[in-house]
Amino acid sequence: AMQKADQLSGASNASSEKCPVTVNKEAKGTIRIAWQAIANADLVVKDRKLLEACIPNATIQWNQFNSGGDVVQAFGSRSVDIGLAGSSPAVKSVSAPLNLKVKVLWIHDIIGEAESLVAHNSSAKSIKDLAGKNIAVPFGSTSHFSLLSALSQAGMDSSSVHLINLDPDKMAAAWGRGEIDAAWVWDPVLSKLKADGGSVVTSSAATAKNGAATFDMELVSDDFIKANPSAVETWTAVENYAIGLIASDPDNAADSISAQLGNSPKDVKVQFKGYSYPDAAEQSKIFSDQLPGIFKATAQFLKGQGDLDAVNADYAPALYTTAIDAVAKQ
Amino acid sequence: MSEQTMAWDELTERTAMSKQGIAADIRGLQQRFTTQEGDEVIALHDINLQIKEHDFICVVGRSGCGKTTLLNALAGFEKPTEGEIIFRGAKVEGPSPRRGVVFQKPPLYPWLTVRGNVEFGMKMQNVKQDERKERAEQYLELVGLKDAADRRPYELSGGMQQRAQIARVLATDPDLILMDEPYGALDALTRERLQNELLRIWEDHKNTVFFITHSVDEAIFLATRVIVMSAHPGTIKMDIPIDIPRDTANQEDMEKVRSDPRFVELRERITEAIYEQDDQQ
Amino acid sequence: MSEQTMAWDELTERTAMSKQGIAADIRGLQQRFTTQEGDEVIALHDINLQIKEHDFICVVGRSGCGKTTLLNALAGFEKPTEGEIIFRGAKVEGPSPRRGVVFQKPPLYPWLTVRGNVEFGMKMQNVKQDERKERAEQYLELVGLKDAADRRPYELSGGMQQRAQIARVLATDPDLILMDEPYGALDALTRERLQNELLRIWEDHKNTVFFITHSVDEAIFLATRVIVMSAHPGTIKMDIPIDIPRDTANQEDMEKVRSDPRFVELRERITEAIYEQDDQQ
Amino acid sequence: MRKTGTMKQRMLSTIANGSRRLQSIFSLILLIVVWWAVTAAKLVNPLYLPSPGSVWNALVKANNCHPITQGSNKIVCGEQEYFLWQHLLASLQRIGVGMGFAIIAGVLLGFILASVTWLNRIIMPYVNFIRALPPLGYIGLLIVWFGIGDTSKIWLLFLAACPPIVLATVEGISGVSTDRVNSAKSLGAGTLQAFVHVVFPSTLPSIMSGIRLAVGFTWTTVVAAELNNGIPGIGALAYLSGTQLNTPLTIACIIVIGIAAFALDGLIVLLTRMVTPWVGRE
Amino acid sequence: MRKTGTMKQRMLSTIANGSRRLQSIFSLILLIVVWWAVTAAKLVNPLYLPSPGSVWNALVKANNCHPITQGSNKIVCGEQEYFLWQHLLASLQRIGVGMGFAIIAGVLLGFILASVTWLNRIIMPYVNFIRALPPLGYIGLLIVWFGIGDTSKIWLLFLAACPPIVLATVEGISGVSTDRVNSAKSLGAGTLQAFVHVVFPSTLPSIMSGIRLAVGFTWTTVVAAELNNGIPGIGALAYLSGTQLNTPLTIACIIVIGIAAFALDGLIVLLTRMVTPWVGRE
Ligand SMILES: Nc1ncnc2c1ncn2[C@@H]1O[C@H](COP(=O)(O)OP(=O)(O)OP(=O)(O)O)[C@@H](O)[C@H]1O
Ligand SMILES: Nc1ncnc2c1ncn2[C@@H]1O[C@H](COP(=O)(O)OP(=O)(O)OP(=O)(O)O)[C@@H](O)[C@H]1O
Ligand SMILES: [Mg+2]
Ligand SMILES: [Mg+2]
Repeated sequence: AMQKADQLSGASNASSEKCPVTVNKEAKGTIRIAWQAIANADLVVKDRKLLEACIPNATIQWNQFNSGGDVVQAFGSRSVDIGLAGSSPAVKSVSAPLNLKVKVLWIHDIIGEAESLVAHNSSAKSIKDLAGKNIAVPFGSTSHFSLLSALSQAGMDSSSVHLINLDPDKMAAAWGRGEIDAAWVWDPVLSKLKADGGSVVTSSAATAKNGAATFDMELVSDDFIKANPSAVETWTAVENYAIGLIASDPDNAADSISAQLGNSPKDVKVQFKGYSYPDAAEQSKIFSDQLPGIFKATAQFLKGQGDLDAVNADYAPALYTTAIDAVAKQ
Repeated sequence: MSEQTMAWDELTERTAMSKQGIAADIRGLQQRFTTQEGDEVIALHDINLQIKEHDFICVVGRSGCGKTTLLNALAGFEKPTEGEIIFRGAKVEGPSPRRGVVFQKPPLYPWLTVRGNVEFGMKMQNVKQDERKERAEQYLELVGLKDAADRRPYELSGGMQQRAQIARVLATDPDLILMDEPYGALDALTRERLQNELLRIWEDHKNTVFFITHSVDEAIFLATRVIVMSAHPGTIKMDIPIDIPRDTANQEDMEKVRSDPRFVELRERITEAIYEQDDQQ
Repeated sequence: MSEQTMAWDELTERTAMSKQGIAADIRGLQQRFTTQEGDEVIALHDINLQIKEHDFICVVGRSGCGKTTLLNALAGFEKPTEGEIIFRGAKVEGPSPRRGVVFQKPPLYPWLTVRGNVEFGMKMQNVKQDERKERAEQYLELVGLKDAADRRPYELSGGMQQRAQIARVLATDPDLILMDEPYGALDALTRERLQNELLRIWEDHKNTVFFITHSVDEAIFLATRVIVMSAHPGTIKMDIPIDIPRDTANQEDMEKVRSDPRFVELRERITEAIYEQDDQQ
Repeated sequence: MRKTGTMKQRMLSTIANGSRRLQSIFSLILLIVVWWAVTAAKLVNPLYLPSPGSVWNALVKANNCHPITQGSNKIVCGEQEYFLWQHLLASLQRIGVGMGFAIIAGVLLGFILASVTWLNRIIMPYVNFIRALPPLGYIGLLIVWFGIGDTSKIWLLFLAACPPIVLATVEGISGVSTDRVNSAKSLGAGTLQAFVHVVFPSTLPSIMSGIRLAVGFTWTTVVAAELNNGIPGIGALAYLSGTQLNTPLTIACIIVIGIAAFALDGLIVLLTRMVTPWVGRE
Repeated sequence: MRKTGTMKQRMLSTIANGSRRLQSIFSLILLIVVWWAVTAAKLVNPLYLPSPGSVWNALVKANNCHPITQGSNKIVCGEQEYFLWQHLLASLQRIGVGMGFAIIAGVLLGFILASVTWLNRIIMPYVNFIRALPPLGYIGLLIVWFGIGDTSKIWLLFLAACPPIVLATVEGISGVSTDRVNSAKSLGAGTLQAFVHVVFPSTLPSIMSGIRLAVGFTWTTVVAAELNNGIPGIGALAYLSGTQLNTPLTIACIIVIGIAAFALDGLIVLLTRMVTPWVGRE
């Protein structure tokens, strides 16, 4: 493998980080992690090489992915052990027809204002005002799910607006040319559109309130849980520590995340506001009280879209709570 | 210098040349090639030759002595390394329809039929369709390809391809006809017939002919002037006028000419000139 | 049928043939082509010919009468439409190194030098490097290409390419040498030299030669047997043994032979046979 | 004797033709059997390689109307609001337009670059540059300039198809025998006439093979072109169904793309043989 | 007289060479000036077309270590943890391996398909099929079969590069003059020898042009190949920076890809001229 740039140039400054939780000397072998470029604590862990410090006898392999769909596919090909995916791909992966042997391990963030619907015309006060208009959204994303949910909550139908499948980075151009009237999207494009005369109509926070919450979550394969239960727990502890950092030391956390994303720490701090980052104690409650229901609702919604074959009777078995509960107690 | 940009003295020179009836003037021509190995081959060295209007020049010489190279220079296919060629008062700078060329290897166009190939030159020169058809028919008959007129070139034998090429060039009636071993791949009778036709055309149309051949007999039969070239480097070794009277219409006359003592003498002199260098190779 | 799968009666036939010293037996050969226009051309019709060991056959005939087609069939390049050819007791089914071919258009390999081309056949036949080098040198000298040995084929004149091809084929010493107008593009002296060399090789190595030419004189000089072909469709019109004694070493003897009454008579008969069809074309 | 010979030949050629067709069909059947066996033996997770049956079902479903889920009275037609054949047609149109412009521009540019040396030196580097650019890398710029409508998609397909045609044309021209051109000029052809009547037909085989490659190229680019706002479009459908992990539909799309491309290619080969019958016979 | 002639020629050719180089440089400068003028006049939003200056800065930044913000003591090196040249190197390695296999397999397969007619009829349809498949459509399948490591990426590049080489080889072989082959066989070459010594060199120009096209093709495929887990890799960097709206870096990546591809292409052209010096001279 290629030497990283900081090692090459001798500027390496992260390897000195000490493990903030109990060091796990037991876990060995290779841990293959799928990550995505989203502003949350996972990037702090990656940037500060916390896992490398806390599980010193294992090789940590960070694999970057572009969408939850790709991550789910990687799980299927047994190419990764732990990976980040949005809530809708997560639900899909544990429902028919896929029925993957994975469990939901962790919530990285609850999507709030971070994913919002912005419209060109400031007179659009609710999604109803956008009837018949062009709305851009990346198909298959959590934003897509939120948009469809918002439409149905407003008593509309996907055919009452004109949905356009667009990658976020293409939206700014289409926006500038007046080809789209609105877009449901996240940062950095969301800020660009807002700065470019867009006004927020609604957001994932609002749809969540009405029962269609979206998350970024971590999936873990059953095989890995069976083989390395201690590593799973250490992973959870490390993520919990990092989530704590976002609250306690946002400047440093933002530095780490921006180093990974390649943007500025200032932008990252803006993005923090759009998400909520529950810690292990909070998650322990969410997992047991809310998630099974949210998953079922999500699954029912997806089935109505023709994206799923069947809704599971109960989604609790798809959740792995052992690690969260253990960390929450510490 | 092209015909458009002629200076005054060149114009006078041109008038002088046409007064003397000079069709082409080769001046200090040298042609060099660099081989892939990096060696330099001097294919032609210091060639000076004046071709008069209505000359019938036959060029003979050992294989590889530079005949084709000289013809290419006259045709305007290859820029001389040194020296120049003046044709009808203007420097030769490229091919021209006034100088028709029969190539050593016939470059027929496979996307046209034999008839299409023969008509090609006339079409390029905007000959009316009726006339074109008629003349094509006439020349196809002349070279004995009437039956094969609708075939493609790659469906012809080697000799038939050569004849098709000859018909294509003659049909455009060029002022200067340059021919590179045109009759080498033909049987004696076809050859004789085409020789006679060429002479007839030459007499009727008053063209000038530059004809490369390996047959000294053919050269003496046809030419008003025979040029003998020698190799290493290619130079003109002998330039000899031919003044044997002949009657092309009469076949038997040919045989008589053969035994004419002047013919025999010419033949001997030319052959000797060609092969003087023999020990060298 | 290949040599491996011979039935008993064929084997006996083969023995019988070699006893009679028959090298190649052409039986009821017909060759048809369909042109692009859809016409059918019968290039050869019902050819029957027995070539004896150590024959030197010269084939003459009008351009387009099917000489090359017959040679291609003998070489094994083209499957007969009908009939078959037996060479040394086995049916001809494809090319073989025992039948060397000099093509009408020299297919030299541009990625090899002239020397490389001459060595090519020997290399294919696993001749040792030393011997290969020596023989290549010898044949290059023979055809007068020693100076041009390190050039590429496309740096040669037309005649030089033809000579390179001849050297390449002769250097492999094939049993049957098939030559398609090999000397057509050569000057008289080179031609004479190569004719003599060919005769010398033929006498020394006892090869069989099948030689297409347009020169009746050349045919009579070289051949032990002259075949005259006629066209539409291509058939054998005349098959005439040549029994004029000749001494190839002696140049002047050639001239004497020319005036031999037997030579003159043969020449007349063959020429007449070739051109009987003339009015048709 | 001759007649029986011809009859025998005709029979033989019929048999040969038949056996040729049989071979192709056999190879196809073999593939499907292997595919079926692999899936039936559950060697691969159906998420990644669904059975031929489910791909067939996806294909049928994508060309028909059906209730969105069993028993539901909400009827959807095709996939993403269009039938599969409509998706295919939309992509074919884009490819057709892009190729059309690419052929015209590519051949013209090729001729110009082959004849004007200094222009060649200036423009050829850019052609080679464009030839290597990943569509995913510059589709964004095209969208900025031409919007998210069909224009940017056609531009992308055009830019993918043009360079191979330019290259093939230039290469073809550089391979034209000088004797041929010289001969035409000596016969009275001007530069333009020599181009039209000699250089062009001599270059035609090369141009046709360039076009053939370019068409294949546009097919591979069609997904990238239709990634954004590409519905209807078979490339967009293939990608979207992939992101939705609807593998049977993805594979059905890929097969449809493959078959359409294969048919188009056959057409081009046929056309090539018709317009350049002399190739391989000289 | 001859000496001065040579000197004059040498001088002329030096001038001509110089002016040739000047033309290329001039064309490059012209492009940059136009680009600069367009951005300086603010005709285009810098989000879509950044100025040459900012692209240059992105290029420099991507090859150096720098504090994450001015004054911060957190140092980041390169982009996505690797210098730009490392990204380029990683992609070059993948392309190199993929092309290497593609050349070997493509030429071999081409030779086999050209000589075994029935195999041709069975396999050629699949080659044409693969030739048209969009990488984005089947990269998922490759990941399933070969994992997310380099193997699936190299497979994708291989599958993109192989078909043009196969086609070029088959086409080249069908264009070999039968006289050449017949002549070799009459000189004693067996089928294999005729292949090695005559058919292969005759086909070489065609194979080389196939390789040239294939390399260009792999460059266009590199982003698709590196879309997932492609870091380090210049294609992945180009895509990632695009999703982060870091347009200067995207354009820097594209330019680097273009230049690398251009240089590689020049190398192949040079090599072609070296191994087939006879082309265009016969
Ligand atoms: N591929 C082909 N398609 C159609 N006709 C052909 C083909 N090849 C040869 N022929 C025809 O077959 C006849 C015999 O051709 P062949 O080349 O054998 O003549 P040849 O005696 O060698 O003539 P030459 O002395 O001119 O070389 C000619 O009429 C020719 O047009
Ligand atoms: N492109 C080239 N590169 C190097 N040498 C060349 C090239 N073209 C011709 N020559 C050389 O120039 C000399 C003259 O060639 P040319 O073709 O003029 O001979 P020729 O008299 O026509 O011979 P032939 O009667 O055999 O056709 C030859 O020695 C040949 O090898
Ligand atoms: Mg010559
Ligand atoms: Mg012949």
